[in-house]
Amino acid sequence: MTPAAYTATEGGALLVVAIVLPVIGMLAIFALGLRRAERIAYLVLPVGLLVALAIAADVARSGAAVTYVLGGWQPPLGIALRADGLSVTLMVLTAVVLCAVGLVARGSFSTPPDKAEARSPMVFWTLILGLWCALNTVFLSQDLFNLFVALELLTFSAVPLVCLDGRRETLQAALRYLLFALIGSVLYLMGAALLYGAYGTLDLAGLRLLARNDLATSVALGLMIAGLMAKAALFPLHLWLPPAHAGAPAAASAVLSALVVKAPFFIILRLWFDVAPQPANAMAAQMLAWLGIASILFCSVMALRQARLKLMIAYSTVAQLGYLFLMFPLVMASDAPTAWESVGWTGGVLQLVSHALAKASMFLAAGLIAEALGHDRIENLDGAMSVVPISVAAFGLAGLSLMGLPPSGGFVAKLMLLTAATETANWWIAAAILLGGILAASYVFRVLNRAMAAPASDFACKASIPLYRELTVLGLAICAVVLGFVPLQPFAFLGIGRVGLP
Amino acid sequence: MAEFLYVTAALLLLLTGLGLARMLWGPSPADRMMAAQLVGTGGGAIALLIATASGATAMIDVALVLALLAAFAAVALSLGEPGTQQRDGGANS
Amino acid sequence: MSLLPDFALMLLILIAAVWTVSARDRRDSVIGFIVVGLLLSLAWIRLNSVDVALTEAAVGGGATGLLLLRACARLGPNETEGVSLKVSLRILTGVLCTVVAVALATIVLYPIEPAPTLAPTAAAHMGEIGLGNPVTVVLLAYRAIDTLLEKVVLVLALIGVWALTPDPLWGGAPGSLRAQHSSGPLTFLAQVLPPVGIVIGVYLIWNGADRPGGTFQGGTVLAAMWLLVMMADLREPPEIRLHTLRRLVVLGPVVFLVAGFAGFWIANGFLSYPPDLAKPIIVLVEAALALSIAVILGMLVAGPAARAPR
Amino acid sequence: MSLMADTLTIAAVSAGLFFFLAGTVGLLRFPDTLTRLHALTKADNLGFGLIVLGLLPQSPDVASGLKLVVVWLLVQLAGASASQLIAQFASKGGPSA
Amino acid sequence: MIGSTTLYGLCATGLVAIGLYGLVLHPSPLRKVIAFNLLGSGTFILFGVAAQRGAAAGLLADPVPQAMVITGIVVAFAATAVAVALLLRLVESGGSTLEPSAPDPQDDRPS
Repeated sequence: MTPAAYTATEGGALLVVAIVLPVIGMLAIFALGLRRAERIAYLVLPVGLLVALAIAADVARSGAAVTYVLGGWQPPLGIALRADGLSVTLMVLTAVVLCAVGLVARGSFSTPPDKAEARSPMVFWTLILGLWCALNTVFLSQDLFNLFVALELLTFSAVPLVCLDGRRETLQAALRYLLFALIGSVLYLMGAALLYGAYGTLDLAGLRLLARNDLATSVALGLMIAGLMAKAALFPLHLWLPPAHAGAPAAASAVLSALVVKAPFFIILRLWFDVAPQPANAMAAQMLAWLGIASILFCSVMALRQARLKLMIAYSTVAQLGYLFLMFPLVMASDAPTAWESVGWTGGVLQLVSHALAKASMFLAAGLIAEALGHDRIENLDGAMSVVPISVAAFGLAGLSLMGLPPSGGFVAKLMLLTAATETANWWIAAAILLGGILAASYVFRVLNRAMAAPASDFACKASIPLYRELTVLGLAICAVVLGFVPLQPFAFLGIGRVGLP
Repeated sequence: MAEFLYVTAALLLLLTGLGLARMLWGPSPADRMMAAQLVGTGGGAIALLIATASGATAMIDVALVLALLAAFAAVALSLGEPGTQQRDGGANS
Repeated sequence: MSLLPDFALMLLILIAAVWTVSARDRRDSVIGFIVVGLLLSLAWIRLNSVDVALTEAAVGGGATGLLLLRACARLGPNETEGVSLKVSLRILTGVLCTVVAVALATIVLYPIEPAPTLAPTAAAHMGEIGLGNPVTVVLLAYRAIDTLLEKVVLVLALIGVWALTPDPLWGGAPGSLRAQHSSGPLTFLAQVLPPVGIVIGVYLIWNGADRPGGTFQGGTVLAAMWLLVMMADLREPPEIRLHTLRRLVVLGPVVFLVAGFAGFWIANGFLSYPPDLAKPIIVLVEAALALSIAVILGMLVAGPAARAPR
Repeated sequence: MSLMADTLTIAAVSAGLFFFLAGTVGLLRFPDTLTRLHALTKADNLGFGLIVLGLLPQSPDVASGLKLVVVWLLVQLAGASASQLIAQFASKGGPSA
Repeated sequence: MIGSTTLYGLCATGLVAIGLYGLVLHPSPLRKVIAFNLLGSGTFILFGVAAQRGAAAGLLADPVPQAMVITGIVVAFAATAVAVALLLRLVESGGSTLEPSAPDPQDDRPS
């Protein structure tokens, strides 16, 4: 019953680089106490993007997963890294979003020239790099305990970003975020302990071969998924997210909303499709979908009622995350030969990617608007269009994705999910997708209406925004739109490495 | 001999357990800390007994660490104020 | 052998745990938690996991207790904090906890036979490393990436704590740890204990290669000694901008990374060691890690900067 | 030789156990904090010392025996310091309710 | 017949239940952090039980879960340190550390 061995592939060492490179940058910033912390970050960011692209190219060229066995110790004793089509997609997405955020953050997190080292730049750049290491590890690692360590890396990098400004409300939000994240981690770890007790391995491929449909496995997976739900802010465990994501500086919010909450969801995908004994429990799938529906409807309505732009966007994040959880029953009921050839799976992944791009762009745009106007009250956004037109445009383009209007990645994603829902006669899910789109349109247009209005007579611009920052934000939004031109069918690329594990 | 040492360890554990009643009764933090102190020393002794009984000398190291850090809780307790509603805000100003 | 001692230990742990959660005063709760930690280190001995017992004794009995008691001292002692009173919520939570407990208990009571294990595989490859302590081999060879990333977690936690420094104080020293009233016994203890403690810490690190012990246990002991000296006011916590401090913090991870990358040239890949050099490399990495752990743990307990840099 | 060592062990360890018993009883029965503290530390340290004394003949090698003695010394030191610190702590706030 | 390992498994179960209860219900963050540590200890003991059951090949317990527990303890300590620093800073900034919805009339504000 020993699972097949992993064989390290040609370019496997690049996977190590993808994980370790950000760590090196982080340690360098921390140890050197340089005059300008951001310089090291600007060195690491493009190199990291190139590494991600190189791995993606390798996967695309060979049509197979890239694998590396750390230290040469075969799992389950050792740990393997493995990049399949899905993980490289997310790695490239991460690198792109982080590079864009890095560019935009230059305005807010540069070390003042008169100081050797300042708090917020040093903390911001080290933690962003820490996050990157955590995300790449989440996408690559094949070991459940290693994934736990990665999740902790993610938590420890993300929480201090929330309270970077040190205000009382953000401290409170950070503390609450930390507590939710810790509950999530410990539930996840408990599940891992049960799985180890039952199978003597925490290697994903090994578990896939061994998994039985018994109590221990169900409880373990249930605990792990529940813990990850708390980290991914699925209703009703979403309470921590809006204050945390709204309180963080815009650049950090963009990363938190676009990437950080996706990591636990990615692990749920791994558990559900790669570990759980198939066919998975239909009732659990329905429950996840119902919680997703509740997220979509409840938090969209909450988003409509917010007075602050950033809080509105944060609630919209919870709503959009809800769509991701719709895919479980859709994939199960589909008659495609494998999960990753079904429309629902592709739609879900596409929703993940397009939301990441759109939401990053939206938060960054909101940050620039707030910087220019000096506040982010939706009621008083009049005149934003005249000051930061490009940012408002980016906000609108990103909004297309959230609403699911063409042309946008969100449109294609939601259309695929909708198709899958009607094909499998999940009418409630179809209705929720449509209703969610209408609600999203209402909250996006509410902002755009105010922003396009003529400025009041006493209107004053607080700060001028350099063009490159606005263009970066627009670039992200355009990426989200361009995703709308992909063909409406399952992509072979996302299935690479998923057939015939490992 | 091993049997005797195991039985002693078990009895010592029971005594330590009885001492826990002081942690529950209190009434002052000092009283509760004494119970913790007893668990520390008693636990060290139990570790030594089991180590000798089972021949696993590595367990002596556990007793070593327990003994080394036995006073820590008491030291940390003395950082605070005993009973009154006071705040140690001055420590960092 | 009779189960009575184990049963008694289990009962004591659970009683102390219930007290920890139900105590009205938060300091009483912390004392309860320290007791749980001490009892747990005995439980780990009974589970034949001496390495873990050492860790639990050093962390549960020492570091965490100190951290929490210091927090109590700074929060003010006498606030009554009962469990939240909403009855419906309590019942709901109670039901949830019971369901989880029943499920776990069922799994524990009906284990898989024979129990799956990696012990034979782990033992089979020990010769390739040349170390005698299987746990150290797992931590620094088989699953070295976990350990490496865990050290990164510690560095990030330190950054996270420092991030809470108010802006004008950035670069300064953490608040003093000393007790409000200086006391003779404390000063005496802080003069006598650290030399012994340092020897024991180094012994644990060194010993960890072949027998139970290791970097984290040794590093924690070293940190505890440093904290004791700071509490007795014999030393002030260092300023967080100091380059020496920063370099000590990253020393462990950097040495680990260098050893890892060296594996590309001298062995077959990242974090792999050539058999004849494995032991010296691992001992070197352990020494560096322990030093970093000691510094990081001490600074984590000391907290964010509270004084402007001089 | 072995018989003598075993006899010593049994005697000393039993005596140690007795002092632990006395300490626990004192901790539970004595009326106020300081007397309880006194009873506990004195009995504890004696008890610990006797147990170590009893275990010494059983230790397999010199190193382990040496470690036993070090443990005993550390417990002495910790006990003395901790009891003084707790006493100071208890008297600082007066007899607390 | 229940073995001693099973007893510790039950002990872990108890710790998990107690810790979870405190973590969900306590309004004060410090108490939540303490409860989190109990919950964590219970989880670690579950690993310890798996390790003890996996004793083989001359090893008294499976070393892999032991190593995981040591890593877990380090991480839990780091989490505790960050949480404590966060809540001390919150109190110093004059905020209540209690959950806003908590019915508890008192808060951590110094008098």
